[in-house]
Amino acid sequence: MINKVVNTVHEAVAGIFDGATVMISGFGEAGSPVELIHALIDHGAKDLTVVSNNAGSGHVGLAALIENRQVRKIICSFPRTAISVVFPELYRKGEIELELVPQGTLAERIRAAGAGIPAFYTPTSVNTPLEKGKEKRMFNGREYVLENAIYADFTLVKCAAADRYGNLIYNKTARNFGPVMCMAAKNSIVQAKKVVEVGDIDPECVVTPGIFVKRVVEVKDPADESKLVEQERRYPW
Amino acid sequence: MINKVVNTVHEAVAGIFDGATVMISGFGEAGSPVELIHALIDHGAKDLTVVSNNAGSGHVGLAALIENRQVRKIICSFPRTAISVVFPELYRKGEIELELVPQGTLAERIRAAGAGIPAFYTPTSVNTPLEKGKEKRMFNGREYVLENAIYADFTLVKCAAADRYGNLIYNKTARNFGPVMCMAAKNSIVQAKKVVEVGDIDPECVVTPGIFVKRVVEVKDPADESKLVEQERRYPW
Amino acid sequence: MVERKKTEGWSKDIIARKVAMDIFDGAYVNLGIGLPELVAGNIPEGREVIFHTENGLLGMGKQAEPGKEDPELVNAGKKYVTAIPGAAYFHHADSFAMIRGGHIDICVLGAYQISEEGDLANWSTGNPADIPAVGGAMDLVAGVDTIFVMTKFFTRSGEPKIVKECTYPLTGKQVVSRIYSDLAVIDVKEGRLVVRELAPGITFDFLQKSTDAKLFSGTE
Amino acid sequence: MVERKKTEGWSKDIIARKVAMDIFDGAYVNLGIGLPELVAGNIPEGREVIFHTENGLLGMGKQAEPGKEDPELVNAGKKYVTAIPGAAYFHHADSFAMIRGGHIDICVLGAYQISEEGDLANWSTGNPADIPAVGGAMDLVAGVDTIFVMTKFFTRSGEPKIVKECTYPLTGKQVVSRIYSDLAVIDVKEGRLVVRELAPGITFDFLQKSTDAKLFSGTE
Repeated sequence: MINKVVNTVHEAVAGIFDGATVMISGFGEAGSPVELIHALIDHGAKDLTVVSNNAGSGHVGLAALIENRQVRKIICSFPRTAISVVFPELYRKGEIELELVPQGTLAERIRAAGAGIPAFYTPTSVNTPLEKGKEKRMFNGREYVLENAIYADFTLVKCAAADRYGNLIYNKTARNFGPVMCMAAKNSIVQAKKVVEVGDIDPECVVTPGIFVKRVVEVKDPADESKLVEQERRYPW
Repeated sequence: MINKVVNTVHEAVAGIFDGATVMISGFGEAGSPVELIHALIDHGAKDLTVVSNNAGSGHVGLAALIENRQVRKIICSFPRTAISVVFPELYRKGEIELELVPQGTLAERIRAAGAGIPAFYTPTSVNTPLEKGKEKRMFNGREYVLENAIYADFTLVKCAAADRYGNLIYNKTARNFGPVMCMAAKNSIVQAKKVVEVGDIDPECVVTPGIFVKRVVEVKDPADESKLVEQERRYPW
Repeated sequence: MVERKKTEGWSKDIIARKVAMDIFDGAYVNLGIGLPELVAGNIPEGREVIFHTENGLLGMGKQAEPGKEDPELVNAGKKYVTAIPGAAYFHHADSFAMIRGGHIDICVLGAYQISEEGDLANWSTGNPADIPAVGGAMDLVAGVDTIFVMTKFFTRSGEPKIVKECTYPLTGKQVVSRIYSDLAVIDVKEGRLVVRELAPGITFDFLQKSTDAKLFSGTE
Repeated sequence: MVERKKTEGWSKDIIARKVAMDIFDGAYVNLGIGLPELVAGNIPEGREVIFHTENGLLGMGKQAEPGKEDPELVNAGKKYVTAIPGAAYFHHADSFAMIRGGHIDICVLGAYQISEEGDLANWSTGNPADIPAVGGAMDLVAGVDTIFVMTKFFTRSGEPKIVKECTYPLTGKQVVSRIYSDLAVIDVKEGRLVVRELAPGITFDFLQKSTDAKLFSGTE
């Protein structure tokens, strides 16, 4: 029988190894799998390359993972936020590596990995400093740069509901990078607000089909990252 | 006010010009917009390049469009079916051009056009006769071919329900090429079994957001292509 | 640098209204973070405009009312928003397919600098001490045909934002269609800056003296 | 060509059962058109296998009962099927992302020819009079790690399908993992054909004499 549901966030993140590439869903706090990230902090894997749109806020979630010195490099589009303190500090000290990628290119490179496309051409970043080092090429009279797929060993994702097959639905704009990150990683690990019976999710409305998911754990009342930041919480607490 | 709904299939296909590239959704009869195709036959635009997975059955729908000599070239993955008679005949006489594309490459080339990706690399067709004329390149020790996006002037699509914004949902495996074809065409023309009120489609379950759709027409009782073929119907009737 | 009178020029709301007036009925529009967000509230009655936010929503509505914020319903600026009836949610790759694929009609962005030829710099000051962050800006200028810039004419320190050549790192080359500032509305037409409208009390000469970029009068 | 006894060899259902026995619990499996379709009905009890059909369905169920056919619910062979609880529908680009991206565990295909090195030809006879049609076959062999072939050992005209070099146009090079035929189950291991199991009454010598491909015995 297929049952991807595990009982604890710690079981869910088991096996994440030192040096792994880990994708983390979320656009700011929306869709950020805070409980899975905290489990990864407890787990302790280090030297990670993290792929995520942002670089975390305050001292919880992704910011805490960085603060705990588990992240060697981050690939993201927007590491700067008003309440981002951990990443800027380490970055200025040269203690964390940054690969800055335009947001749409980031999403497409992740999708490409999941779709078996090793590389594609895009107009984004042409004639800007971010085209540096990229191969350029004309198609139909316009210039494009070549971008490579970003593959991952693990993905940590937050969603609204999941079944034991790993079929997922999301909530509003918390969907963001979740679906493509699940595609791109060998092992997608999902925290769901609700685990439902097989058949409860309308087959027409499944956003991430189970084939892209390895493990599911129910986290009924996930923390609001912004509230934790407001309360100046720090993980580990 | 945004209202993409028109009253007749003939209004829907108005403006399709001679020489246009027209994508037609469907996998066999599932999702094939028979009424829109028949309207295009009445309309009469010729010299068309048609992009569709198959090449039609019997003497209705896409087969009838071909039989009516409106199609100069077809880009598809599987033109051969048990009940396909029109295309084979014209093809053997050299009166219609065929570009044969592996099914997944076809889908991805169509999506690429819609996503602003002019070209991408894929492993499909490497070391086969279909790699002929394509640029090859190694990534991570494996060989890939370069494939270009397929753009279209028009797309004819069948769906289950649409609202006046052009948001679409589909029915089961009739979804197939519809969503990517709507993305790839400048003008996507949709026949919906039902036109519903704005707000009736759950925003979490919209498959084709209205931004990809130009015109919608309600066709309440679309024909089953297979029944028409069984009955040996011919269009125009 | 000529001295400028602080009281002159249009208010933010007037600029927003001018931008909004140029957005056609039925347009799909993406609004950048900051000033451009004001455009949404200024669409003329009778026009229906669909707002896209690149984090996965078509049909963005008003900002959420206090107490009704949903941390999972935000815009690109991470502000709590709402969705209109007829909205659609989608993932990031689909969202940027809309942008890169040319499906968005108009994008309104802020700017650090705009050059004579319509080059835009709005993502990095080039200061090595600043954390570089690009977000979706480069995708938007590469993918959307009509790029409106909405900005103050001068920076806080009094430098003009319209310049002969951008000194800040570019977001895109020759991408801006029109600049809506507090002092003037300026078109970028065939690589020339054409002043379309001046705010009350602002003269063409004043504007020209404020920037090293060559300006043309719209009535010339 | 040696003469073969028509009565020898496994039935289609026995072959299907052998394939099914090699599909692990929890596998995602794509079945080609024709013989491979029989595999679905032969999955051993207690195993849960999810069938993918490339026209946009994960969780394909049994064929539709007569009278309950839905023309909008078909498999890749355009046969009327059903969907299991927990199924998901998606569009063609997403469906082939599953295939090309390496997410399908096992694909069972038919064959015209299989070479010594595991090359597969199953889409074109190369006859100019035939209408060429490729469908999803090339995507499947390029994207799925484990390709099982399920086929009769001989063609109707008595030619062996296992050959030294394919004379038909290739679907993919070095892609086949294992061949399930009516006469034998043969592994493709490091570019060699290793006979794993022989049908009752079939000898290794008979098999070797039937093909110009070099065969190895699994017990050698």
